[in-house]
Amino acid sequence: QDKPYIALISKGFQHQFWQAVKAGADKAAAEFDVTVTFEGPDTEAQVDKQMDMLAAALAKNPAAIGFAALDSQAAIPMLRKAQEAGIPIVAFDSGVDSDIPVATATTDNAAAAGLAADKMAELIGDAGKVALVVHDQTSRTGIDRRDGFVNRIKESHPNIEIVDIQYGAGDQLQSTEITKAILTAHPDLKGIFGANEGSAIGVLNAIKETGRSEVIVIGYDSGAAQKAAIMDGSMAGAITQNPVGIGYETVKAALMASKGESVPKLIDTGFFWYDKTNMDAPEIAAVLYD
Amino acid sequence: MTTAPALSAKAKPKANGAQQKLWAFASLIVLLLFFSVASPNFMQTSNILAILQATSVNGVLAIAATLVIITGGIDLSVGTLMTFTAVIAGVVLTYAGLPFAVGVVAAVAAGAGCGLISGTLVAKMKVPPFIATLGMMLILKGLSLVISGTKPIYFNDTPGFDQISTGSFVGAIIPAVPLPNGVLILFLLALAIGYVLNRTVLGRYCFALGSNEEAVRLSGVNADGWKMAIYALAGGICGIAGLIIASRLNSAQPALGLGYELDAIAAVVIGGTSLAGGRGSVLGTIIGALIMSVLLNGLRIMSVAQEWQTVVTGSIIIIAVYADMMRRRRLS
Amino acid sequence: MTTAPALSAKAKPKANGAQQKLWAFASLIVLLLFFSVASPNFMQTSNILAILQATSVNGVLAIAATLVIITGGIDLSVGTLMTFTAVIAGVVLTYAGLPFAVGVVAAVAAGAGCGLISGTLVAKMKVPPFIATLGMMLILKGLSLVISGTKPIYFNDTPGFDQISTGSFVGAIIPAVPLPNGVLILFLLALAIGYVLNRTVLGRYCFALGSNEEAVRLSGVNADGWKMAIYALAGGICGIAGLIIASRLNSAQPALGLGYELDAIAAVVIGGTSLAGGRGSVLGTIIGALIMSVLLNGLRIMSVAQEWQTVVTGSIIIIAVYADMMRRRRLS
Amino acid sequence: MTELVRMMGIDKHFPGVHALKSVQFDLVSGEVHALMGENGAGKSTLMKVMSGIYQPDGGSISVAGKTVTINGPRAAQDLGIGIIHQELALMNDLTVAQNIFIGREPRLRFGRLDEASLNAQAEAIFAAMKVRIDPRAEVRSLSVAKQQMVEIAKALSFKSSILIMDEPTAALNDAETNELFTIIRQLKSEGVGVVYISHKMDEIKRISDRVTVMRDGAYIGTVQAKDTPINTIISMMVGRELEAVHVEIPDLSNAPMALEVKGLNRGRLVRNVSFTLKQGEILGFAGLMGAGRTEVARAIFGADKRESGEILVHGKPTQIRTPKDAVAAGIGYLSEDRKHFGLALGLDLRDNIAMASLPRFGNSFGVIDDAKLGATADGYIKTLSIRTPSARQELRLLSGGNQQKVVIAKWLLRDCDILIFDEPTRGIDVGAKAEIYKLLQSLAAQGKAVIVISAELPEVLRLSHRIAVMCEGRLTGILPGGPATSQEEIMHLATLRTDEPTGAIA
Ligand SMILES: Nc1ncnc2c1ncn2[C@@H]1O[C@H](COP(=O)(O)OP(=O)(O)OP(=O)(O)O)[C@@H](O)[C@H]1O
Ligand SMILES: Nc1ncnc2c1ncn2[C@@H]1O[C@H](COP(=O)(O)OP(=O)(O)OP(=O)(O)O)[C@@H](O)[C@H]1O
Ligand SMILES: [Mg+2]
Ligand SMILES: [Mg+2]
Repeated sequence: QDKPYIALISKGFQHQFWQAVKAGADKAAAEFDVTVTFEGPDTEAQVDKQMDMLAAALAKNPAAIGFAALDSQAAIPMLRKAQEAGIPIVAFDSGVDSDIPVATATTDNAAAAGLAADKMAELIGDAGKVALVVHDQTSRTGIDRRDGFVNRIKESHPNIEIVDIQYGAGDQLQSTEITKAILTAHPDLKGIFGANEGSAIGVLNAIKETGRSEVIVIGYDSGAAQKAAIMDGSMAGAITQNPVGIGYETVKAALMASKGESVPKLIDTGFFWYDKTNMDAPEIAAVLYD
Repeated sequence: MTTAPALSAKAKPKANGAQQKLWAFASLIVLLLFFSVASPNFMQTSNILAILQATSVNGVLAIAATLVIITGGIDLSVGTLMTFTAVIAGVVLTYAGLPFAVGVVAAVAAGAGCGLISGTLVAKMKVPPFIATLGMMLILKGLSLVISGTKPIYFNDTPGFDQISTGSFVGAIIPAVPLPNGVLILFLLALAIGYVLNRTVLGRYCFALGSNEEAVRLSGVNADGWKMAIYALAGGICGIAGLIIASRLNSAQPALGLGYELDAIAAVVIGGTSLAGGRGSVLGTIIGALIMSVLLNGLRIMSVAQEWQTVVTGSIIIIAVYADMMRRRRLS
Repeated sequence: MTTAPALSAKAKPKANGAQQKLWAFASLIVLLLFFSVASPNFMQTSNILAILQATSVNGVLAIAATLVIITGGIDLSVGTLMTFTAVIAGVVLTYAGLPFAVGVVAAVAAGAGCGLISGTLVAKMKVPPFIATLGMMLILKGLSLVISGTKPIYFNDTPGFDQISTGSFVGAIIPAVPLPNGVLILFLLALAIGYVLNRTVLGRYCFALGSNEEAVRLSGVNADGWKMAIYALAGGICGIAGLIIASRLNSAQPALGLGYELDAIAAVVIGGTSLAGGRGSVLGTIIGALIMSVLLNGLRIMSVAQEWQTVVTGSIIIIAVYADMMRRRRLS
Repeated sequence: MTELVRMMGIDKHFPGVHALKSVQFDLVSGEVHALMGENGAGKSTLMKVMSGIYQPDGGSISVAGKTVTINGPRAAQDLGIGIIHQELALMNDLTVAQNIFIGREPRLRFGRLDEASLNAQAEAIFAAMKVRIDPRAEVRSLSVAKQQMVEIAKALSFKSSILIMDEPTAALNDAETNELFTIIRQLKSEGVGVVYISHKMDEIKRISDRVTVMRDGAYIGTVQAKDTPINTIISMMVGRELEAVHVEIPDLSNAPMALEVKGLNRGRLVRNVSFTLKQGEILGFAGLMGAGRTEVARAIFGADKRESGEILVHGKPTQIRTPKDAVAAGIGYLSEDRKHFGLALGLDLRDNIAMASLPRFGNSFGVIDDAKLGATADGYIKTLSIRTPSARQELRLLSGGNQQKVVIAKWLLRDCDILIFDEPTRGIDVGAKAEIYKLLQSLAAQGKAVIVISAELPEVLRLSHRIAVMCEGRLTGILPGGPATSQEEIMHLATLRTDEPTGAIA
């Protein structure tokens, strides 16, 4: 255990997005010769389970902790403990409303979803009905992406009507069934926004099964299925964050902080719109993952 | 041995069972009527097919759960076992590139094997079914992630794989009825397992074990062996569910499956199968699964807010079973 | 009716019960020893406190589940009921700005009230416990979201609310043992409910109902009334869990709670309580809950990959219960 | 007369109990060998060893001269050993025929069941037994007596050469018992050896050739049934002489009324039943199986909902909707099916005895005084001679007869004014039976009103001050108790299938 140890507590574990973050963290770990562990609860509702993971991480005396808060307020007492023990915290994915984290590596989810809304408006001719299939009703990412999309439509696209918002827990099958019901209920639907990878795949699947290919689909994040769908035209495009970058930057900042070096307070890893036209561009290809 | 004719009426135990199903069926009809009136979009062929398709995975899992529950056990592992078999199919077809049939067989065999392990734990090692299958649920969840490398396995290299679930064999013959194959599989499986339950030795022991396991043992029957066989059969059925979902998503999603067990068990119980074991039917289970799908689909079509959907679903489940209880009490 | 003593040895049935708990305890000790050796970070005061803290919510829920399970029922609603009571506390304290004590009472009362509803469904309306509490689980999940407006309610305006769980009453007296209040509450509750189960009429009827409900009824006991009382008590305990988790997170998280019921039931069964009803103990449940927390914490401390953690947890749960079964079989 | 089985030096321990102490037993073909002993003597345990359910700790078993190890029920079946268990071991959710042939279902190809042949074979067995049970009926819907018939039919279907009957007549009435004995004689003539366990002493003389007596897990001796007086057998069993119990009919003309039932109706089995019961009186209820006596008792007790009828307790009309109301009004009911309706088998003796009176042992906070409860339980264990290691023993580990005593203790402790005993001596040994008779009589002498439902006519005659007879749900008459009434008179009323109640109203 001579290598510095950095614990990453994320919001999730099994989904491709988090696996991509983990891949970025692992890449940094290899590059900077540190040990990294990566853990996250099963669902983004399990705020207390995340606390237990944080507690176990603290017991291991890490050089630094990377933390993606499910509920930033709820985590503060725990983070304070870490601060008292002299362990620097780097927030990732979404911020922590506090000055405890020495740095935050994040995507502005609301702005990203706003971009998706603008793209949707552009693709459906700035008028008509759209619906959202979101992964979670209460988690930060779910709320930010939903509200980011909805607010932008309300502000800038008055002729677009949001007819339904349903939540599918990021489960591909459940999202499929939800989308099929939405499509049935709204035969004149113009577009659907799937707010994370699982939701987007569910939407695509429903479109495939119902043959309603006239409906414009916009996704979020990447992964092999979405990339393929964009290639074959069944998905108009998607927003991608830079999860590998998030993981990489988090570990890098954490290591620097643990050595007492100064780190930038905000590391914006950015988000991008990608579609058939720019998918192969190097700066886009770099942030996509399978 | 006596003279007094206590049998003034001929007992009709079969009729009772049929009536029970009829009643669950009545709940289903009420729901269908309600939603037809509530939304013009509900009663379309395409939506009915969508409901059926939405039932296929839960229905198949519920059939597996029915078998185990009739023996007086419970199976919490159906959901993650389904995922595990899907991953196995993925490994065999996509990673190893083996032929289609091998993948299908591997998935079902993996399911049966895991079922056999659960069955052995329950029958031979006397671990309570709840614990044995809870343990298996966690183990299989973990193994699915391990084997798949925590990422989905796509079946793009296996042409026709998506036809298992979404193609329509029936539609190819009768174009007016494009029944998806997943639904066809569900119905055929229901028929087959219904037959096994009512007409074969395995089915008989299934009911007998749930009714009084000790009596079965005292009768000199190899109770443990049959129980293991039943769990293995249930596991194999989960393998079929794994193929259906993998085909539908054209991928094995290793993180999926947790929570599916409660839906399956709920369908079984709504369908009138007793968790105490000894009584139950596949037809009831199918109706139970349909009630759940219709309810969810209908509420979604009506654009009921999701939090209220949950409240309504919970209430309807209680009401449906309560109505069933009432009727049964009135009968006896 | 003769005199000769057929009883060669005096049986000690109490010893039996104690021994059972001792064995679950042995599994716990084995785990503790193993992790102590495996990682130097494990046996630190702060980590032990973290384990206890992690047990507090599941432990309290498991105590509630124990009561219901001993009557031969099952309670799937403990997790979402906990959330519901937390939301109620949030509404009372933060939205309505009422005094601290009112919030505490409201949470526990809401829990007891919901428990009473489940109890009424089960006892009076004969809905099977699985269905009644599954329905309640969904209803409460939905209502928590509705009432809270699908967002967390923070307790920032209620100073001292976070002390319910994270403050340390014991630490204020003995600074060397900063036992969090949440854990203190768990232990006091375990003592109290242990006492209720073993020493009071309610407890005795709890066991009797689980053993043979019909015999209790035919003894002229108000079986339905007692059962409702037991469900209400269990609900009230979920209210306490709601306060602990709300205090720990300084917020009521309306989406939380689903899946917690399985953890609670697992703790109960690992602790030796039978799902068939009629036997069980609070001490066993606490040990069961500790086994689960120690296991998870230890694996995390050892930096076992998360997918493997699940596999190991599943296996250990099966092994622990199997060891217990073995011992019991050897005894009888 | 070839030897079928020989058991030598059989030993069996249970935790806290040395159930069999070097017991020997043998059976030859064509004989009925009665196995006698008090409750808990070890009879059932010995037979469970013979049928492969328990493994002995010591001793040897030989079947047809060959030493064997019987390691399970299947092995016993293969050796031609069949057993009718004392406690019913049926699958309630299955039909009668399915129960009989469990494990030996007639099959078609591919494991398919031949249900038609299954039912036909069951029908044939019942026809041979001269009993009317629908093979397609669910076992759950049958009365205990009929379930017992199903057990017998199942054992017969094995065509075993060794047939063990552990209290087969406990739930049967005289007519049914006669039919069973006809079957046993038939089997005997076919060379089958029958082990017969019963607590009904008269049956021993009627059916058995040899008698082996056990006491406290030990072998006492084997005698020829023909040459041995019953009293000798009884004293071998209990180790002392028993005094006879006589019915003395007290003068109750001035006694206050305890219970009046007027026009009670419930379904087909309780039709316009009216009777009265005075304090200090024992009213016997006689009738054939299915006459509806149990149903009357359950309707009075509030266990089943009645359709009409009025119940007056101590002269006051009383609303009884649930057993709770009944107990509150001072009525206690001891069910005929102790396993399902009387006892919590998973709990200990103490808690079972206290079940109906728990709050009495609690203070105002509901905290139970366990010392007091324990002392009370120990008191009943002593007065009723319940054989148990302690008051904390789980009830399922007690022998059947001792379980029955616990049910009685439960109601004695509840101290009701009106007690309905439904088959109170089912499965109880002679010694204990005498004790229970004395107990019932002393309860009546204390001014309690007692109803005794029993399938054994001698028992009804021996105990009752008056005898109510039922047939097909109607009360066909009430006869005076004591020597004035003969069994024939009762049988006449019990088979009286007209609508007019006749017979002297005592
Ligand atoms: N599984 C068991 N565990 C512990 N004790 C047992 C067990 N089975 C029987 N016993 C005890 O062994 C003794 C003999 O019981 P057994 O059932 O053989 O008596 P029995 O002669 O058949 O009595 P009865 O006439 O009441 O049926 C009793 O003291 C009983 O409590
Ligand atoms: N739970 C039940 N469901 C259906 N039928 C029942 C049930 N209990 C009893 N019976 C039927 O009711 C009839 C009368 O039974 P009951 O026990 O009242 O008669 P009884 O006069 O007490 O006779 P027994 O000597 O058998 O106790 C029987 O034929 C039995 O088959
Ligand atoms: Mg016996
Ligand atoms: Mg009766």
